[in-house]
Amino acid sequence: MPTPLIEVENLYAGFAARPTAVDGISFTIERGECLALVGESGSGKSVTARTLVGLTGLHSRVRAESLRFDGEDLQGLAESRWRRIRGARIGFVLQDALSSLDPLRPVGREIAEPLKLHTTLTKVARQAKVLELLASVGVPEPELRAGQYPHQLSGGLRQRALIASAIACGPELLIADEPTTALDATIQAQILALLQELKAATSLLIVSHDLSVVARLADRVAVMRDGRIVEQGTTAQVLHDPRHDYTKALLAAVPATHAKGTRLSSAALVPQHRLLEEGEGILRKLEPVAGRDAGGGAADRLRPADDRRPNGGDPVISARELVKSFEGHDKVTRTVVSGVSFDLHPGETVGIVGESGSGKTTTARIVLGLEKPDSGTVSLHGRRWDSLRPVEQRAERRRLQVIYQDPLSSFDPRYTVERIIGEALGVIGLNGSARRDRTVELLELVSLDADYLKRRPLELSGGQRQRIAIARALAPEPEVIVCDEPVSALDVSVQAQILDLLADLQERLGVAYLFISHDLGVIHHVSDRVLVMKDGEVVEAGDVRQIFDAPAHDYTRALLGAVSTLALSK
Amino acid sequence: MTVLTARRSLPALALPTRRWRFRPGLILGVGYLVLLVVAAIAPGLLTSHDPLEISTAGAFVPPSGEHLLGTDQSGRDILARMIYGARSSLIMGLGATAIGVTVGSVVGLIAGLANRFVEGTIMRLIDVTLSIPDLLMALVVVTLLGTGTVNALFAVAFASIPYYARLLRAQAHVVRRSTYVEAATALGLRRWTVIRRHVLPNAFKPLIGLATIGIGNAIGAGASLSFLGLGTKPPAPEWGNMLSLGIQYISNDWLMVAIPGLAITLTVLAVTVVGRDLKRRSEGRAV
Amino acid sequence: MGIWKRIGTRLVAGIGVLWGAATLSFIALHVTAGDAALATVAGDGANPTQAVLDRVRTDYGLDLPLYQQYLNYLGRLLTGDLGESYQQRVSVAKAIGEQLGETVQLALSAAVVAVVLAVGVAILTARRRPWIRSTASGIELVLTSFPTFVLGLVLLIIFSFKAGWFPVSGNEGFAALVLPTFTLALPIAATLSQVLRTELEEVLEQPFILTARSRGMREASVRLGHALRHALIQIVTMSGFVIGGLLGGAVITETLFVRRGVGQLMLTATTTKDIPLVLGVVIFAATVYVVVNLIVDIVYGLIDPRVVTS
Amino acid sequence: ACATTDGTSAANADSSARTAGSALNAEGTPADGGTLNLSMSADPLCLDPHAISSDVEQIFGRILTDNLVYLDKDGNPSPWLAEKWEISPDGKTYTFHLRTGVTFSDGAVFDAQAVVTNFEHMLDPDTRSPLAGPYIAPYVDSKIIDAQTLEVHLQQPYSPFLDVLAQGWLGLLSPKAIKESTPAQLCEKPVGSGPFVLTGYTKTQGATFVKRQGYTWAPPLLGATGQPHLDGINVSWVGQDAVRFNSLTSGQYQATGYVPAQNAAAVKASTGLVYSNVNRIGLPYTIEFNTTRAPFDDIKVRQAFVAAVNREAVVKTVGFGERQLATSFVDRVTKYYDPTVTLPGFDVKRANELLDQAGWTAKDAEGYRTKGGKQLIVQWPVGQTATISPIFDLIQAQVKAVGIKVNIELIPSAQLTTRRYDGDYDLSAGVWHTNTPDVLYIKYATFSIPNKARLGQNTSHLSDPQLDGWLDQARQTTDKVQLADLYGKVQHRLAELTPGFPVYDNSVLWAFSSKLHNVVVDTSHGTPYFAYAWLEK
Ligand SMILES: Nc1ncnc2c1ncn2[C@@H]1O[C@H](COP(=O)(O)OP(=O)(O)OP(=O)(O)O)[C@@H](O)[C@H]1O
Ligand SMILES: Nc1ncnc2c1ncn2[C@@H]1O[C@H](COP(=O)(O)OP(=O)(O)OP(=O)(O)O)[C@@H](O)[C@H]1O
Ligand SMILES: [Mg+2]
Ligand SMILES: [Mg+2]
Ligand code: NI
Repeated sequence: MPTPLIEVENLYAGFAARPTAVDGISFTIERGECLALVGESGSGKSVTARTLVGLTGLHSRVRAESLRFDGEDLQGLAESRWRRIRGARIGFVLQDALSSLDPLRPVGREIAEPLKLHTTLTKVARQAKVLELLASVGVPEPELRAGQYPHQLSGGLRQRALIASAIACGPELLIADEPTTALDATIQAQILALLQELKAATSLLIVSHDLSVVARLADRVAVMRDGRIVEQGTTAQVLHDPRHDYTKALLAAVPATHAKGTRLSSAALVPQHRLLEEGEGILRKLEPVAGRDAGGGAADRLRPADDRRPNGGDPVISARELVKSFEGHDKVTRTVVSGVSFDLHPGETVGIVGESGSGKTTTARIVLGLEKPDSGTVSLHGRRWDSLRPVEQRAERRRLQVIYQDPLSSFDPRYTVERIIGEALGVIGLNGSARRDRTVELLELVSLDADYLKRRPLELSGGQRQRIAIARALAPEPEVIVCDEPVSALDVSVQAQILDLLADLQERLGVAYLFISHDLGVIHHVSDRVLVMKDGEVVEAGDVRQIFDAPAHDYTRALLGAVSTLALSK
Repeated sequence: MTVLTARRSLPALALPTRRWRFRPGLILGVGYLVLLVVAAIAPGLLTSHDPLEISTAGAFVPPSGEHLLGTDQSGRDILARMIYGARSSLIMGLGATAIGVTVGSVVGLIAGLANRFVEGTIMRLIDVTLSIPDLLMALVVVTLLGTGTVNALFAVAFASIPYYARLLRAQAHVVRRSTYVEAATALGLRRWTVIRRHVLPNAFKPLIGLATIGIGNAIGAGASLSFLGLGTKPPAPEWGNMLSLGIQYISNDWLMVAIPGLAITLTVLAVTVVGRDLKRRSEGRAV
Repeated sequence: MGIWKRIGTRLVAGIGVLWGAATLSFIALHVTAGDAALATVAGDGANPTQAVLDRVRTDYGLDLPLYQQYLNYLGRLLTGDLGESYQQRVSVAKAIGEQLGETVQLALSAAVVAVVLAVGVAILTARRRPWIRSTASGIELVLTSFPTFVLGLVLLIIFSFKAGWFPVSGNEGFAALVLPTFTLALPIAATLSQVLRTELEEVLEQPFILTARSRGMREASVRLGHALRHALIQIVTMSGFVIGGLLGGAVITETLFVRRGVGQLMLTATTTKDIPLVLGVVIFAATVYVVVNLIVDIVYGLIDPRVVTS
Repeated sequence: ACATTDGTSAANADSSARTAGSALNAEGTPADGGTLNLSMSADPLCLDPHAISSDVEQIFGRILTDNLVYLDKDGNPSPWLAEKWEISPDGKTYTFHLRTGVTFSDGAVFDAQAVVTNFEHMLDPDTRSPLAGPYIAPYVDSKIIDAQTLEVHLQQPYSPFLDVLAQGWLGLLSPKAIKESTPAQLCEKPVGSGPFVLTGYTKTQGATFVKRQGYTWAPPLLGATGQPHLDGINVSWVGQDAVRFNSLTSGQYQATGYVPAQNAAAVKASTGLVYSNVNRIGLPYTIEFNTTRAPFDDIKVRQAFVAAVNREAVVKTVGFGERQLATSFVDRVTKYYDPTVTLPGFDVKRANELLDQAGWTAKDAEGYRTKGGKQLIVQWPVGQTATISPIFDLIQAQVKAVGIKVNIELIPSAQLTTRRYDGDYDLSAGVWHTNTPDVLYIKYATFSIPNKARLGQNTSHLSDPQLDGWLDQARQTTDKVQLADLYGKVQHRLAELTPGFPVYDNSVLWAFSSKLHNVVVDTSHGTPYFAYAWLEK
């Protein structure tokens, strides 16, 4: 029996701040095989991948009973030996693909670097090889692209350039850490096709939280949680006949397979999640404080929403013919949003999908009054809102809240959770102990507790931050929440909690959502109606089922066609 | 350095123990600064000598029980002069930095928050002041106001204003465009509330680190002014002054250079060590 | 196209800065006490006749109303005439020109040494073991905080008085340049390397560095080939500070090492109220400032393609 | 070959060299060749001796130029380029008989016309002469009798005329150079007839001189003929005292001027160095009162101030044993110095009494005296410099004991000059070195009080008819007995009037390598004269 290409036994890896990032795992990768590591965010997938190239970093410690590449012990390997393996025999594609290319160098030089290091090719030969590689990963116009800088390339192109540089020397193993996050569906599909092609010649280690990607590529799957491998087996077995509770919960949490109104998260995923059990009790506390004038409509919104009727009644927000253009650095004016119109009714979710740069965020910002449209109008309850003076706008702002795509940057880094939420509560005039009590209630509402009051944003995990952002958006008791990619950075388990929470709130409070995402599964799950945007225009709009089942526009069809769902791999 | 067997503990529990890690540097720094402050406020507590009193023992008396660090060229007790000089030096370091930082940041913030015209005007003015050599600025200030600790302080402060102003403007720009400021606006807070709560404190943040270095620089700059004859008025004791005078007598008594030199360096080190610690704390980082 | 336009606006702004600097200094010099004509001929130890004093006053137009003097000065400035030094009695251009060589030599060598040292130290110590970093940053702190003249004196005592490796003073030869260069360069290098290290440490955390390592690049190449360029952006950004430090430090270095140079010139010119000479130095310094900023702008674009093209 | 002027020679000239005129380190057989590296404290920024007042000119003058007369050991004029002279009985006409065969280094011939050109250049306002011109202020015109004979007419009798002609600032320049250059050009390239020729001058850095081929007209008193021994002299300006001192010990220079007193002991202790400390003719280092405004318009306050100052202690502290306590208003090496003058001594009790008498009886919270609610405070503006003398602190501290507050103001030199001429100060300090007792006229005659129409050096603003009479008379006579009497009376009267108080006799401290031999100390200003100095190989 030939030795496996990678042999890992009882691997431990850790950092000062996190001593057991990887907590005794074992796996092997055979030649020509593709192993996928899946699991919770922070479970140690990337660290595991990095131990294989000896790049866990300055303050890390790695120990294993066995850590072998092609029979060679990687532990205590001399730097010079390592250098002969890295790049030459193991190609590595980092998780943060978009920032994994040196921004100050043309991509061509980056791709040529491993060639320069590991081959004796002349400069001319290297140049030729670079173009060949770019072509082979499906980059159009390789000559042009090789001379461009990363910031001049789209995310998909960057990702491909990175893969090109990783496979430049024809490695025996390619490690690709989350090769498709942050890419929209069409580009994601292209990358997956590329990897599938590579599989023929190279062994693969794929790290991903996207199970549909795994389903398409992997021969075997290892499920990680908390630094351990909880389950390992063939792809078919793990995805279709999971043994471990966590795997089961993970699979259940994939939103695309669920229609709106079904729950995604389960107790196994979120042991501390109390919303499901106690949700009603907590929500009841959200009744308006007696005697306080919460402004028009507040009492209405807070009644249990049994008579809520999406698409009925007057829209809270109506946007008409929004147009916005920006002047770029090159002094060329680009129209980013052009003729966008839609209505958003109480208790309704309107999803916006579309490729990167299609104007989704800009539309949202116009709606929020953070950006002035060049033309077009936004009305709040039928009243023009965009043309109000800032002072007048301020009075209405609390009705419209926003969850930023990147919650961390939307928090004042000096503020504690208590102050962040407290500030939002201050807007509706809540002070003193009342404010504090309500803060705790809100935290509980997003399944956190008073322990978190004194934490600063940096001391929270990604999911926790996201939930604080939601709690802040809820605090002023808004009628509309604009959610800009609220779950893009999260693994399915955390994502599930958030989506469920949003659904609950809508159910009970009648909040309307403008929900932006490039994840069609998520959009499918949350939306009542969907807008598809491309190049600043709404190319298609309609009921979620209608869009997903019978897309009318070519672009929508392309988008949907590119989606790889678990179902597809069955 | 990592113990792999340790189980993950909650950060909230782990923090306090790390925050109070024993750090001799910090303790020494704080101790030194406390001593300085005492010297500045009540120098009489630390020495019984008069810094201006000409000793009967004469000039350049080597260290002895009577004069712990010896006497200077005029027969004055060096230790007493060091202790009494702490006040001017601290005033120079803290005062110049305080003025520089305050004026600089007000100007910088106005530039950073105002419209383009105001900003452009302020920035060109700052360019003008930056383009004039610091020393000339100092000379002009000293010529206008005369020499003396306070005037030298103004000279040093004045020269530092444009640097702080530029920093603050850049910082205000960054903060103003930051998502959290926008988020605060989106909450419906007043413009001034947003500026007060979020823009100002965050724009000031990098200043803590810079200002601690600035204090050292200011003491050094004050000493340099003394070296060029523009510093403190005699006979008032001031470290920079003592240093530049000491150089003349370096072959007679090297302590006259070494002592004030050491004091300045230690002050800067202490301020920096403490300042860095403060900065870390203000950022809420585990120390 | 963009870059030319930017240079154009920068130049216009630069001329504005020059005018502002000249005007501000003109006012400052005139409001400060002291009679320039007296200072010119009747300083310590001089016993000139009244005729001499009167001649100087009329020769230099010091008897005219201030606004007239200002307009005359601006008028001459427009024709490129900086006037005549009161003390030296030669054209200001010549007086500065005579001193310029040494200052430029010193400033350039100090700038080179400062940058090389800063880059070297930062590259060697960034993201290394804690004791290496704290030793380096401790030394840097001491250097930044030490008054230049003390540093210079310490260097003099050690390397010149005691060891005798370098001449104590003078302008001649390479050896005479070593100590002043280091005196001037060390504090700047220390500040730069602090900034650089922080920057480098940030860059070395970047995913693209990890990627470079994953290609089998040696550590030195990673630092030199990838990280350094990013750090250079910082140096370029800090050039204003560096220039200021060089000019300011030059005065003291020149005084201490008895080198001729613009710094010395300015110091004496200011205390003796040699107004045209001071203004000449100001205009010179302001020009350097403007030009350096302009170059920085261009270099910035060269180092960081994102600036120009994005 | 040449011999030393004088029998007295000393390897370590400390004691003997307190008087001028001797040659230092004179033993050994002179050797030709070598370049002397000399370090000096400051660049005068102009080398035309007529256009500057810088002290260092006294040395450059002797390197670059020759004078009409040379002062002998006793300070009497002796021949140099003027072989002999006659003075008319009314003291207003001087007839000079000039030496033949003297040429300037640019080839111009030294003759009567050359001297006239020089005088006119000194007096030309365009030269901006701060010393040379003013020293010959009574000059009216000249009559050239023949190429070698010149008759000079003065406005009024001026007995110091010959003395001042011996000063370095009045060294003679090539008439050709004077005619052909602008004042600025002459500053950069003065041409003289002296033992060395200027070959390079880099402002603020240094100057180089090479020996004048065929130079044979040194003062006969030097007793030497023939060319200088040194090939040349390189002068560097090294402003920092500590640096200058150390570069001497490290051997970078073979001679340095203006050795700080605090380094004298180290120089003396060093076997490789020769030390010279020579007193200067003129006003000692003197602290003067502004006698025209309160509080020093009251002589009692002036006397009290003097009594409150312990001059011995001050001199000891600032002089490091290298300075002599001044005993009169002229330095003890000055002609007609009167040793019988006694300056009041240190007497705190008397100081207090005097102040009480003057009405400054009350004391404020700080312990300073007051009168009519006004504090007894005096302003002392001082030039900004890094090397500020401890003398200010010391005196400030001493008079504080009797309740006088001294406010030392450090101000830039431009401001200091202006305030000096405006009379805006209570105390001022300084020296005035020249080579004649006429310094007393410059410092204390009513004529010398600066006013709107005339600059002057009477900084105490003392105006005393009796003094004026004696000083005028002294200018009119060349009779030694009469002069001694007049200057003696002046010195006694000054001690009485107390326009200020002399602190220490001004002296020039020099140090050379012991390899540098036969450095003559010039009587005129106590400075070294390198015409026949030589370097041991
Ligand atoms: N350099 C480091 N220093 C300290 N802790 C680290 C470091 N790198 C990773 N960790 C921690 O190790 C744990 C595992 O991280 P890892 O990057 O492997 O997670 P992951 O499974 O890849 O998660 P994700 O899906 O979010 O990428 C995390 O808790 C992380 O915070
Ligand atoms: N302030 C601005 N100045 C100039 N251009 C802008 C500005 N804001 C957005 N743009 C440009 O407008 C276009 C649309 O941006 P927008 O953020 O709305 O896209 P998006 O659909 O949200 O994309 P993504 O999915 O990447 O978030 C982009 O090309 C962007 O570069
Ligand atoms: Mg990862
Ligand atoms: Mg967006
Ligand atoms: Ni003089």
